Amino acid sequence: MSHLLEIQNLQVTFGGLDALSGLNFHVDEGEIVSVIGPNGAGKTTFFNTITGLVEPTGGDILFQGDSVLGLEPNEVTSLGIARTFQNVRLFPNMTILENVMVAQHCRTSQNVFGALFQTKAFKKEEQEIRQRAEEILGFFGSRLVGYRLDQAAFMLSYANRRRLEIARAMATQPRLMLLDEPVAGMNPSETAELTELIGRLRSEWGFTIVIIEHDMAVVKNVSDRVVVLDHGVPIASGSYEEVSTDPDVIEAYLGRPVESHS
Amino acid sequence: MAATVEGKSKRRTPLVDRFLFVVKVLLIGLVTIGFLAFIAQQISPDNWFAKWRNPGATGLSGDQIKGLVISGLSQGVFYGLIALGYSMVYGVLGFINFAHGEVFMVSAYTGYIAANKFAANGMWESNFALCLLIVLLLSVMVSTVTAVLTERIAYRPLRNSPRLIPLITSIGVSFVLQNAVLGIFGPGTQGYPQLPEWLAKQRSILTFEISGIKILVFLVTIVSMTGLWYLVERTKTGKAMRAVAEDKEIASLMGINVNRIIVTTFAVGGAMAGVAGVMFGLLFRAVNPMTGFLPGIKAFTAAVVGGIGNLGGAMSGGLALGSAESIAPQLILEPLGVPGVTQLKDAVAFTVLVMVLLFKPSGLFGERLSQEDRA
Amino acid sequence: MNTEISNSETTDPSALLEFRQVNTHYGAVHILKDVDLAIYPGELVCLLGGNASGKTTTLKTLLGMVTPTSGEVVLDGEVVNNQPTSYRVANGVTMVPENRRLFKRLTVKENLMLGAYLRNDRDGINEDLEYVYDLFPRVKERLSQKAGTLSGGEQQMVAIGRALMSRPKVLLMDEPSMGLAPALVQQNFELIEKINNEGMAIFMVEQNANMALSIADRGWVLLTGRVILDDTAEALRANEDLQKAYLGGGSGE
Amino acid sequence: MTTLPSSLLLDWKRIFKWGSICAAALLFVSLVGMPIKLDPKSIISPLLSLGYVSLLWLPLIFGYVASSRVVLEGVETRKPGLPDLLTGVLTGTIGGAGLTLLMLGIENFDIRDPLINWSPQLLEVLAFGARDLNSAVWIGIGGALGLVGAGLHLIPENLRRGASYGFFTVLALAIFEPALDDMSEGFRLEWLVELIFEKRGGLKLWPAIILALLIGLISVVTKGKAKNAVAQYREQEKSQKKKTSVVLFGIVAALGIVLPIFMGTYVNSLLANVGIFLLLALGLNIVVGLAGILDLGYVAFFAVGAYTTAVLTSELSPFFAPGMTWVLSLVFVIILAALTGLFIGAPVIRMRGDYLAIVTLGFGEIIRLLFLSDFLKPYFGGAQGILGVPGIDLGVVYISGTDTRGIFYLVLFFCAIAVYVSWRLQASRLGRSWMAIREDEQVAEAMGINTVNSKLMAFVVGAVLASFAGAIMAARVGSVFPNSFMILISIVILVVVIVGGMGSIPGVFVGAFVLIGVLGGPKQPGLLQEFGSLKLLVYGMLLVYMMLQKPEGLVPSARRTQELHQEEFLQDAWLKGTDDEDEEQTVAGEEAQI
Repeated sequence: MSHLLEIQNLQVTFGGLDALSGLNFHVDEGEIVSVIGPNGAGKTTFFNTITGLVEPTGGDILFQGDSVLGLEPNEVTSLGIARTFQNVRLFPNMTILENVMVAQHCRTSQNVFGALFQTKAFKKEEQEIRQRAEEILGFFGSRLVGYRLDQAAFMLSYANRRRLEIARAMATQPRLMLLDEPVAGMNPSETAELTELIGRLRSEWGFTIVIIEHDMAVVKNVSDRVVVLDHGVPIASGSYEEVSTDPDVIEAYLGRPVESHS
Repeated sequence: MAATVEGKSKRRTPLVDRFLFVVKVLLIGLVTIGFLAFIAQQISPDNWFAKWRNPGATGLSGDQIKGLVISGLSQGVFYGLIALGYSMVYGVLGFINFAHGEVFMVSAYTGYIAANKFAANGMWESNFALCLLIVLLLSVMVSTVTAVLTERIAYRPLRNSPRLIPLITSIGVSFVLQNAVLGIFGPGTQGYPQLPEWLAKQRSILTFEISGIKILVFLVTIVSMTGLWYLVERTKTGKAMRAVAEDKEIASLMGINVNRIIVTTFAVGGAMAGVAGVMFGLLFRAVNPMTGFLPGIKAFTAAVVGGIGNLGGAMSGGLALGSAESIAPQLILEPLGVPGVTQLKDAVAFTVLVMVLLFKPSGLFGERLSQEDRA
Repeated sequence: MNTEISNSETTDPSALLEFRQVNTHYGAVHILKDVDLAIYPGELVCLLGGNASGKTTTLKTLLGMVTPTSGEVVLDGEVVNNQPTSYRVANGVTMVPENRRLFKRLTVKENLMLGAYLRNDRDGINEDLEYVYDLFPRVKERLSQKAGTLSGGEQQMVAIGRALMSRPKVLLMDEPSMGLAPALVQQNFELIEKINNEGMAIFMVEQNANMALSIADRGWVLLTGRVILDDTAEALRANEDLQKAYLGGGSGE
Repeated sequence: MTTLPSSLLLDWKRIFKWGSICAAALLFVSLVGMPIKLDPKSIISPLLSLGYVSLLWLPLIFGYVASSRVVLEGVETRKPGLPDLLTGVLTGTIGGAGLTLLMLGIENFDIRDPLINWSPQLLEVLAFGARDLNSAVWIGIGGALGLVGAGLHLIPENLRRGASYGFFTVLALAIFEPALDDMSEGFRLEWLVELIFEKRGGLKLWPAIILALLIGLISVVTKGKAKNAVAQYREQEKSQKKKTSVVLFGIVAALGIVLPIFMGTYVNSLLANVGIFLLLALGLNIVVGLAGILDLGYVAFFAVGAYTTAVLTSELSPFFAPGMTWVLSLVFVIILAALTGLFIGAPVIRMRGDYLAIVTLGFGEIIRLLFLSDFLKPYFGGAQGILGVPGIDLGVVYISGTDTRGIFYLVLFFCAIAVYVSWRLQASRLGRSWMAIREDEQVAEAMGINTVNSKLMAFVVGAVLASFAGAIMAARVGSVFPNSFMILISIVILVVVIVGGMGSIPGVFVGAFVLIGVLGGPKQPGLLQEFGSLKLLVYGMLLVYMMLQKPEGLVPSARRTQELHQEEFLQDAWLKGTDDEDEEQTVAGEEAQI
């Protein structure tokens, strides 16, 4: 069977600089894959290219066997790829509920006509959108529901913003979810909790997940497979144990163990 | 829960893009046909192709074409000088200072008042060079102060507002300046005094017939451009400007007084518009409160054509736009059989803006401002 | 210069940078509450704290981007409450910002020279340039390159070099490990230690408490705008409460 | 007084700063010609004219501003006292001195050449019509007004409110005099109008004083209950709020339908003008307020609507004159407007907000220039335009262009449609996608929203609404000219939307009635006809002032307020304890170490 996502010889150049040079990568249905690598190794560019925000200069991206090259970001999303952003980009002035409702845009279809004449189908769809949004928010426990539903997103704490961003990605009903540093800036207990949630995203909701992360604890806990990028090419790939002992990876990314230093 | 979306055609061009493609093809087609018809006309006015859309075509003489180029370029110089201000403010603050055209108008008005006072004393004729220098200095001063004051009053409090708010404010400022001048000096068109003979008369340079005042305009422009280039590229202030343009917070961490640099930017832009204002007055010898509006918008077009944030680009954009606006009606529209082409000069300028943004949104000479840079 | 570890109990007037009972407000919200801090020559001290504990406000107050509502900010014996950032930079304090924040479209050399923006002593500037080149030979190779094209590690060197160009007495480091790859975090801390060994006083705000305390001399812990712990790094590392609450990661704002 | 008590030390720098700004403002107002042009409009006859109001309010306001002090949380503020009064007096004095100097200047120098208002006429106004008035009197007036301004800080809050209510009542009555005069006939209340107003215009002195006192007293007695009611309304639950809104809307609608019957042609023609601009503003509100697209060429759709109607209905249309009825032509108006919306929208839709603004402005101009040009003259009549546009035959009634009441009802009907459309769309999938695009377009796209389609839809809806206004306009005026569609109109509509409150439907109503009703449209006179060419200056100043002081508008939408005042909202939440602090760390993150 073909891979859920397959990337062949992907190249991206910015003003003469190679951000990605000949990247090959794949994810299978139901996997959790971590992508790690030094700053500037092209990890976020990699996500941006998959989701159509950046046009690659060469190579191909196949999702469920079909190329997604040249598609607008919204088309990529409606095919079933959702993402979060490294620097949390919510719709800050929309309420928490609205943030999740609006993300169902590509799974719904009512337009001006329905809204103006308040057709049955329109009302039914609105109801469904709302229900689904509440269901998704309920996944994060009591933090994002209740009176918070109608609170603007900018009122949320840092950790809750990250959670809401994941909820919003879930609302697009993807098959593949791309998480860009989901625990950055979180404290240890929040990190531990989110790590567990990521596992449940797969087991309960059936998402396939690709994560970019610097926190090795998270990488170690959630991933089936780890891919290390450096200068736009994978330098190692395999289980966490294999990768973390790879001398190239230690050299380029992990550095010497911290303890030996002090 | 994971949705399955299958059987959908995945490679499709959005309708909008197809429409835009048609528009682009049409535009290019029109321009090409018009231009070819023009060439046909030039070869022989009796050519069927030339007569196809415009039976009365006569073609243009070489001198006529040269004249169009010169008048286009001299118009373009103003767009370029004003565009510098747009470009600099956009580079540093990231918003379009819609009121910048009005700064130009204010300078032209100051020039008119001062020049007429001199003319009333007879000094304008007897001691033209000195008068001109004083008029120029005075006007540049007034326009600089206007630019700086608008920054202080209207834009500084909005430093951290959403992007469109300063733009809307600047529309208001533009309205205020226009109507204040109208209220204070009256609505009529005011005339500059006569130029001395030696400046008004036509001269021949490299077979181009060009009036002395136009030569003066070009010279003054070259001098001011050189000064500006030196300021931005070679001085510490210029380096600070570029730093502020990129990251205000970090610039202030370097000890740069960000407010002062922004004021300097407005002042320099205002001074450039000031130079343009006086030159405009001398060349066209008429100003009214609306003088700044169209040149202002066209100068913005020029800034976009040249790639906003790029100073050399702003000047080249101005020259390009001026020439296009002067030449295109005769060269492309007339052969297509459009009557009264000179009326469509302004429409041509706006069409150029739309075309540039359609074909090359970063401008002809623009450095690409990536999303990260602006975020 | 010597790397002398001062005891936190001293009220030595030789402090380079000092907070005396500083309070700040953000609108109606009280952020810093009676904060006392002091940094002495040659020290490497760190400020730890959880989310919204006031770490960033502390830095902004030090640099004059936030004015305290009461209390004194003392720089080298002089009260600078009402002095702008530029004055403070000229008088010996500067910051290496979180995420480096270089001027990406300017060259490396221009970035370094902007660090010396307030200085006019040409010889001194050249001297300091040489010093930075000595510290980071790789920077010297890339002088005419646009800063945005450097690798993460090189950018970090330029950021530190740029800060050094103002010839500071105290160097502030804002979250030097935030969002960085492990190897880069390590490089960063090595650089900090190296500069500190050259005699530079360093004040570091960090969420990675373990890492920070491993190289610091002293540390403070902020909780909702109040300093709740103030001790030597060693003692802090041994503190059980702290172990429980903060060590092993921490959190940003 | 050997030692000055420290409380008497004045902040001279501040006094000088505000004083000179006040003087500059007075000079500006004088030289722009406000006192002269507005003098004919009498407020209290014969004491006070609008011309004098334009001067007198300045020292008062500056006295008030100069003597107000910043209240800092946690820092004790001194009670306002003598030093503040002195500050006010001195500020006003400096301001007044500016006018004194101006009078001396006009007497002794003649620089009328560039400054058209540097005239004996101005001098006469400044000297209150008296020939030999000492110019120093303005110093006194300035000082006195400054004192009053500063004194406002001293009197209790409710008295201050009372005074301002009284003052604004008188001002409003005077402004609405022509309208009241006109209405009185319908209500058979001529006697009341005669009782209050002088024949030559302006309130009579005693009625003015009595009314001011009455209203002032009422406001003192009610102690700002109105404000509380508004606050209460804001706090209501969603469903409750909806009910109240419906009731309020019903009342307004009923008034809108019933009142015109009692009004004369003057008020009705005024209302028809307001209505047309209101319709335009409601349309632009969808584009700018809801979708966040700053369209400066909105007038283009207005023009398309007007020209389509003119060509299809007028017998005098030069090229193609089918002579349709207005209602039938409306179908084509809708289609053509939608197509123009798509045509203009498509190329600009991917541009960044500010570029889009300028390019749409360019399109607006291109369309006007094309209508004006010789090129299209055979089709649209060039500068002469198209004449002979007939009235509107609705089958049951025929509304001619001069039947302003009928036009107003028609406009009202279309406004109702516009309100309904805005309201329904806002709470739909499309409305949410607009919101998301306004917030962060790139992310909206990454979340699966087809931003191009959503934005184009906003363009089209806005275009159709504007074209309705154009169609009505053509029938009302009976002709169309290219120069009725200047960029100016786009900008005036934008000002209406912004002053009222972007994204807020009640705000747009208030904006249209206050601005177009009182000041007038670009070419249409309002209640204050005297403003004439000065009204554009006022529009510009209002725009700048609103952006600086109240960008959310007079009647803001809740969301817009929140967008522009995030910090305050966070602080409020913090004070109320409903903010979202990160949870306290109770569990150590055992595994978080590398």
